[in-house]
Amino acid sequence: MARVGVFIGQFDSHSTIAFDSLASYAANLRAVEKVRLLGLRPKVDVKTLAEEIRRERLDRIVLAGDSPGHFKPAFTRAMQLAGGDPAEVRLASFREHGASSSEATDRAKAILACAVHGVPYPLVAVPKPTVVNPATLVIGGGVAGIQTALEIADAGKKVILVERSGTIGGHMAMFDKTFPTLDCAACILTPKMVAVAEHDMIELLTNSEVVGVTGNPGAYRVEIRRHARRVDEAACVACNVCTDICPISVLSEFDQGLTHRKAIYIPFPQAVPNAYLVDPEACLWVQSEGKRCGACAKKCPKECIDLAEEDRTVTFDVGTIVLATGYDLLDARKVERYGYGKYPNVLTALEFERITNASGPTGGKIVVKSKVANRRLKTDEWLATSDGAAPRSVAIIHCVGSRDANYNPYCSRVCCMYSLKFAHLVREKLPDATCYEFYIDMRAFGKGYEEFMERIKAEGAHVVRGRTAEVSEVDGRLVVKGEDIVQDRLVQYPVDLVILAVGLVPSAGTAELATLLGVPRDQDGWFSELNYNSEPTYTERGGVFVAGVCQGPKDIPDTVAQASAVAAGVLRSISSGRGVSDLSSLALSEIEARAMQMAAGKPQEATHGR
Amino acid sequence: MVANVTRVNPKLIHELEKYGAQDVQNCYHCGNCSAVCPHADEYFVFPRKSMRMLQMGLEKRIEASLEPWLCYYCGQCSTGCPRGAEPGETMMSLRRWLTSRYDFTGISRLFYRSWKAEAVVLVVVALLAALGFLIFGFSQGSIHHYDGEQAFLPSASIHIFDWGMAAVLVVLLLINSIRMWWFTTGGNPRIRPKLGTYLKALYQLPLQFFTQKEYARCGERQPWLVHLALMLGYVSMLVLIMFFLHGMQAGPEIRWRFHGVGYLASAGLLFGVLVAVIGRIRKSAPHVAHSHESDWLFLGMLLIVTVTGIVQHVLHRAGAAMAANLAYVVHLSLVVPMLLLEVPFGKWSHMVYRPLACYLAAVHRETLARQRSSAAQGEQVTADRRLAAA
Amino acid sequence: MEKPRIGVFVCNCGTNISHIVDTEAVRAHAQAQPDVVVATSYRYMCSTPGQETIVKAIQEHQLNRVVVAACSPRMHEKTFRGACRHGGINPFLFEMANIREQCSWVHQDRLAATEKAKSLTTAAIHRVRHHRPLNSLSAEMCPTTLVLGGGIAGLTAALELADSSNDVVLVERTDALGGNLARVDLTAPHLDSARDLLTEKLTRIASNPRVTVLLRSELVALSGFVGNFTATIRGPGGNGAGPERQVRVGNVVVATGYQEFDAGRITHYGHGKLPNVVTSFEFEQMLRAGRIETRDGRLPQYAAIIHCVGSRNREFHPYCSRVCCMTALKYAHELKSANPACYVSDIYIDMHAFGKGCEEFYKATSEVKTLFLMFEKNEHPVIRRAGPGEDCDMLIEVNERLSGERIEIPADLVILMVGVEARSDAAEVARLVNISQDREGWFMESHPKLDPVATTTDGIYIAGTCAAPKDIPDSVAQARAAAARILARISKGRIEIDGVFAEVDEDRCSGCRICNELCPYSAIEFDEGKRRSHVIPAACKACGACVAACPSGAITGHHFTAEQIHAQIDGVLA
Amino acid sequence: MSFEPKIVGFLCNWCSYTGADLAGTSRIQYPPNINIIRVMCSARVEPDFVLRALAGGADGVLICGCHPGDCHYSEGNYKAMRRYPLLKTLLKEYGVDNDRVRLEWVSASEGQRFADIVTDMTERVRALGPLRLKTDLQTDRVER
Repeated sequence: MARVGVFIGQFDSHSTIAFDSLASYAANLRAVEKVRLLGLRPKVDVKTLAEEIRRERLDRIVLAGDSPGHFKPAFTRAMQLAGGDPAEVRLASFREHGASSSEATDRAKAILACAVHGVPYPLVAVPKPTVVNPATLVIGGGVAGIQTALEIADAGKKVILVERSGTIGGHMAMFDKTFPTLDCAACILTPKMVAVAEHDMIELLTNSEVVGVTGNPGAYRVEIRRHARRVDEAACVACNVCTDICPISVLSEFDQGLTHRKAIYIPFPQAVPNAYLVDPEACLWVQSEGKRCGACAKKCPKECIDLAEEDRTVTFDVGTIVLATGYDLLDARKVERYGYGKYPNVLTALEFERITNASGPTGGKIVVKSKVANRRLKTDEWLATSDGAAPRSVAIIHCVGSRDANYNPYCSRVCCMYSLKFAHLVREKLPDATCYEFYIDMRAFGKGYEEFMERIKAEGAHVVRGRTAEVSEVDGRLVVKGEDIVQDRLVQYPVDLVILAVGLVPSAGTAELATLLGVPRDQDGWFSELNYNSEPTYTERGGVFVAGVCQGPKDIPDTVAQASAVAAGVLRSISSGRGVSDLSSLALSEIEARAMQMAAGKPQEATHGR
Repeated sequence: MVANVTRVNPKLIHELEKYGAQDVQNCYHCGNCSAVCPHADEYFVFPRKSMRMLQMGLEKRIEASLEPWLCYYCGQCSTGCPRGAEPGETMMSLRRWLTSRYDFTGISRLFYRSWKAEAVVLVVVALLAALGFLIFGFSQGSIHHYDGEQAFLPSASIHIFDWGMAAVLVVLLLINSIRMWWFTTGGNPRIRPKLGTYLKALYQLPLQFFTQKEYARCGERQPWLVHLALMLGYVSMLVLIMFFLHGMQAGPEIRWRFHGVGYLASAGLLFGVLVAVIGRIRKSAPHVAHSHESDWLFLGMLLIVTVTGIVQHVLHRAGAAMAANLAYVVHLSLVVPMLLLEVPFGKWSHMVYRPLACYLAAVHRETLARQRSSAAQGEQVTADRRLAAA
Repeated sequence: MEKPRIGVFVCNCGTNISHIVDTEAVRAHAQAQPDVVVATSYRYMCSTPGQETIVKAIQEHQLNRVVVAACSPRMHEKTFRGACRHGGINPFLFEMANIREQCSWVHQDRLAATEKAKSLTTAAIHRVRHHRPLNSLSAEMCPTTLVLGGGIAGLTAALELADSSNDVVLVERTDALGGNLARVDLTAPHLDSARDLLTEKLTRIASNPRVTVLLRSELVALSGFVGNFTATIRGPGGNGAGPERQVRVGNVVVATGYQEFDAGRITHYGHGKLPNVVTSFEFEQMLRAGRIETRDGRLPQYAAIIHCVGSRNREFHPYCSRVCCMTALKYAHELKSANPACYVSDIYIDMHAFGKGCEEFYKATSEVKTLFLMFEKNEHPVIRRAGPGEDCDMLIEVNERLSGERIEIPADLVILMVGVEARSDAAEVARLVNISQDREGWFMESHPKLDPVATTTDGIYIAGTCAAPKDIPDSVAQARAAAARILARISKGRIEIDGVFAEVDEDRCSGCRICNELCPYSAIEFDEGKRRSHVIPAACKACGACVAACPSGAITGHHFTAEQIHAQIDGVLA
Repeated sequence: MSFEPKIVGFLCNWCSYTGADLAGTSRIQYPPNINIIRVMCSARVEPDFVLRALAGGADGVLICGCHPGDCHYSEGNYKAMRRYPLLKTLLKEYGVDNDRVRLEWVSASEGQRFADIVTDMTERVRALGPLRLKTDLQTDRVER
């Protein structure tokens, strides 16, 4: 039997793992000759360590910790110096396998035991198969949810697709073009949306939210609150009569508040389902409890408006749940220095998407906002109108709230490319306009992205390597200020329009959903995948998958690939029932026993994984 | 043009850690700090560039730079830094490092790298000074007399001692200042100022010294006022002691002509020191959030010196001659190491380097403007010639 | 034949078409054409109400032909064929006029664009008169999948399929599974064990009776069509002439991976000449052996990592290799871990730390005082031996962008982050399975956004780095996505074959066999008895090469008949 | 009014038609004189199509396929390439100028190239003036 030395080190200073109790656990494992706690970010002296290995005649080292790989090279080196086999330095990474806090001590022990026996943990820790209800719940109707739903439904399995807003399509439906091919987002998305609406195996619930989840992996019961649409989805022919007559205008969410919609409205012309809905917050009838207005219901030629409709709760039994809840933009007001909310012509990326979108409020004309008096509210509003003035110069600011210790430490992954796309659109639609692009690192990593960047530069956008420090207003014009690092000088450019490439944050409600489902989230709030490398679509909770941006920022191709990958997992668990139990359902003793058997070379019954 | 190749020195950043630059490696060069800095202009783009020089270990470049002295640590750069790289603190550390570079004796380097060494030297010098003053006092006067012929430490003698010490300090500072000039300007191949430029900008020296006007350009006025109070208090006290010591030490009655100014100066000093100490304890603003050991030593010394000075003065007025004498000895034995060590080697040297840097910066600006315009003209001429040739 | 009753539907596409093309004039023009019963225009023909308009018109006017003048048929032909089916007519009795991509978006003269749109619509009307109803056929779907390549993508795809109880044939060219991942010690950004990851997959592959692993084997031929491919696989044997076996498979996952850029091509990096200049994979080998040292066994005091070797460069590859930045940061960490006294310089262009946890990893690498130095794209650092008086072996000279200085970086060990490139045999694989490559040699997906795993050839899927550089999680996701697509198809048991294929009129066929040789898919068989050729519909891809070449005019290319194209020509010129 | 030539384009579905679509999605402008007919492969273009177009009033014909080696059907474009010189010889007999019929390779990513080719061809054919094919060809067409 191998003589094993266990070394336990800590990488993350905030880690709450109970290292001491793990050390005493390790000491009691068979074959373990030596256990040493290294402490936080240890600086290992290789020679001393080699001496220790030789002295203790260790022929396997298990390096355990939250992220023990960070210390591994020193141990490999020491093993080599001591004359041992460098390949016998094994890692027991608690973080990798989901034991990230003191509550997961049993999991950490299991990980440690597997490493001591020299067997990969995921090979051992496979929950027992269960019977899986073939119906699947997909939460979120953006491109990720749509793709997953279609893939599963195309295989002939039932899908319930729940979307919070009045239409599916998500953020992608708001975009004008998509990088780097510049094909129009709607052109490639709308056929899929239509396919969802028409699919026999998909039950589409818009204007709905998941409010309760009970049951176990493979047999969940979900409660869904169907917010009253107040319009019969099936009967409505989107004739527009109700909207024409509705007296109430409010700012349109779909158009990012750049224009108005009515209290009874359709988010956008290609919305799916193609039916109107009532905004109860704005509707006079609803607000006055039926005392006022009600004109739409009276005028509707199909008589399909029921303003008194109430929310309902429906229940479904499903086997698996797919989280595809996407993202929100970080509230740009928080990044005070850029004056969003203070200067009307400082826009978020989504606002610009709507302005430049042919089906947006300006018909695709790039304009600065105009001040419009709202007679009802007796205030002035800044709206984008097609008769607005064209900007003479535009600044695009990357990394707004991203890669920043004061906001989001992470990179939002998509902003560089969409910012380049914006520069292209500005230069194309306004050839005389100057366009400045402020960036830190240009992350053009995908297929065809680098080439796209070169093209945009050649088109004449001024690319400034440096972050904009602030946006101010001087004599009625916006001024952006920054350091042009490559040119080695401070720059101040007067511009008419500033576009903020605002970073992505988990969509509102992510935390609640995580609690409801028992799915852990990472320090940035995104849903945690089961394993960074090998299980990017599974979660800690059996039968719950993640697709798209809700797991972490990603662009459309990566989202679609991941969404399809989720479908594979769902289909496989339906057909085999494997891997849908909770990982935590496995007892430590069970894992220990299996690991020992495997180490002894005894064949296992199936080694199906998740 | 063939650019000079400079070798990077990855060791310098480790060295600077001892001077307080703990976070500079985090900088990923977004340029935010330079753009928010109220002092950065078209000729001096910092702190980002200075941080870069430090990361790369371009010692000569840093030695030749005035930028650290143009920073007054308002802390806007650090507040907005996305990576927690603490540009303000880095500039502060660079000032410490530069101080040690200007100092030809190496003492400054020793002190900044080891606060223990500094403390030991401070204590030793203080003890020696105390011993000297006591021996001197007992040898020629009486501990029971503060004033008059039998005075323990007669002001005339102390005055001579003061001047002697002043001479030493002036010599040290002068040498260091000349070194500073040489590093940044005289020996800097990138800058070739004309004599006229030097003369024209000369007014900057007294202006900056007495008003600390550059500091006022930092967004908030409070730190500048505190700093000014401290500085003016200190300078007033220096003037009083150097030129009017007999008036200051006369007594026990209060002579408002001298003491009035002295009280104001003491109040300024005390106010400045207390605000600084409380700020550093509370870490209430970016510029006081990080304290190098030398900062505590410096403030501690200043506080004790101020307090003992006040105590000595009060005891003297109260007629407690012996107590006043003892307080005076304590006071002097602290003043000596403070002046001897802090003025040429420590933070007080800023008193000289700052105005000098402002002056040299003015010289640089004018010279750079001249050099740039002639370079531009040169390019124009070459371009014209090329055109003509074509 | 019944008299054509044609409905024409003109789309405004919001304003995409109508801002240049007077869609009302086009509609009126169409209305005036013979056989046109109804002509309407609408904002978005592709939207649900738009499609309903078509369905209703078919029913109300008893239409038997439909023309939609809208975007490219590549975009919405399928959508509108669906609408026709809903309306109750054969989906092939439909034609599309492309008045957006090939008209309103490329012209600015309103009058001329409108005239052109009229012509295109007229041509479609002319053509659609000659359309015939076509019906799709169905064929068996073989549940076995062929996976080419035993790297992480191939392994993942194979396991995903096999775990759902489907047979998989996994073909690997080398003598071991694992691919490039097997050469890696730890993975970025969390420094997890690549070995454990691989061991897990390999154990599961080995214990799964559904997976047949063929090592030292390669695909030499693939015939047939989706659901019914026959793959010829050559096994190990002397001089590449091993025994061949044939396997029936329904689908193919191509996961052939990448090869590393040859660092020797950049001469001023001195790889192969300077002993302590190593590539990333060579360094990985050093890490695995626990020997991070110079060739002569010293610990390096200065280490330097150079990014983008062969990537993002106009001389070599214009694209970003996507994985090297994070790997470089990993190396910086590992160098510091093995020897904290080592000074590490990281020489990069842009730091691509975009993945989950990657920016944080970048910061953590900064915190251990890695010196990051930025150089200009298309410039190269130059490595030379240091003089005898220096405390280092080599000096790297580069124009540093963040300082504007020309600098020298001391180095005892230089790691070149070699980029990834399409394998030299990618063209051969592409030819065998009949898929396309892009300019850089990567396999092309059928749609980069909405279908990143399928190819233009039905039944052939791509996964992992053979499609473009990507990291492990992205490769795994893509491999699973390919598996999902296949699982969905297998689960149905049979496949539908489009009605568009060629057909030989045996009465006119002279048996000359010209077409037999011409067909790239071997879809034309010759009946020796009858001395006539005939087409296998499921294998036919409808290219029409045989149709054009047949000297007796005996072959009809359904949906692209001479009659239909003639009518279309006459239509555009009318 | 100045002469506006009529050009008929036969574009293969996989590369050139997609390339022409890309010119559209990229909003690259070119003259409206071309009308595009989609074929699955350039190999599908029978000489008869070209003759019919010219006889029917077209002043030029453009055939576009995938670049050699890129054919979706492996080597359809080579077949087109081989057929093209024969067609040219025939057209010469009819007195059709060389510039009026062109075979070009346009890939799916070459929107700009497609636009350039159309622009160039339109200019050249405009310079050549209207094409009037002999009446015997007309009769020939009617007979078929």
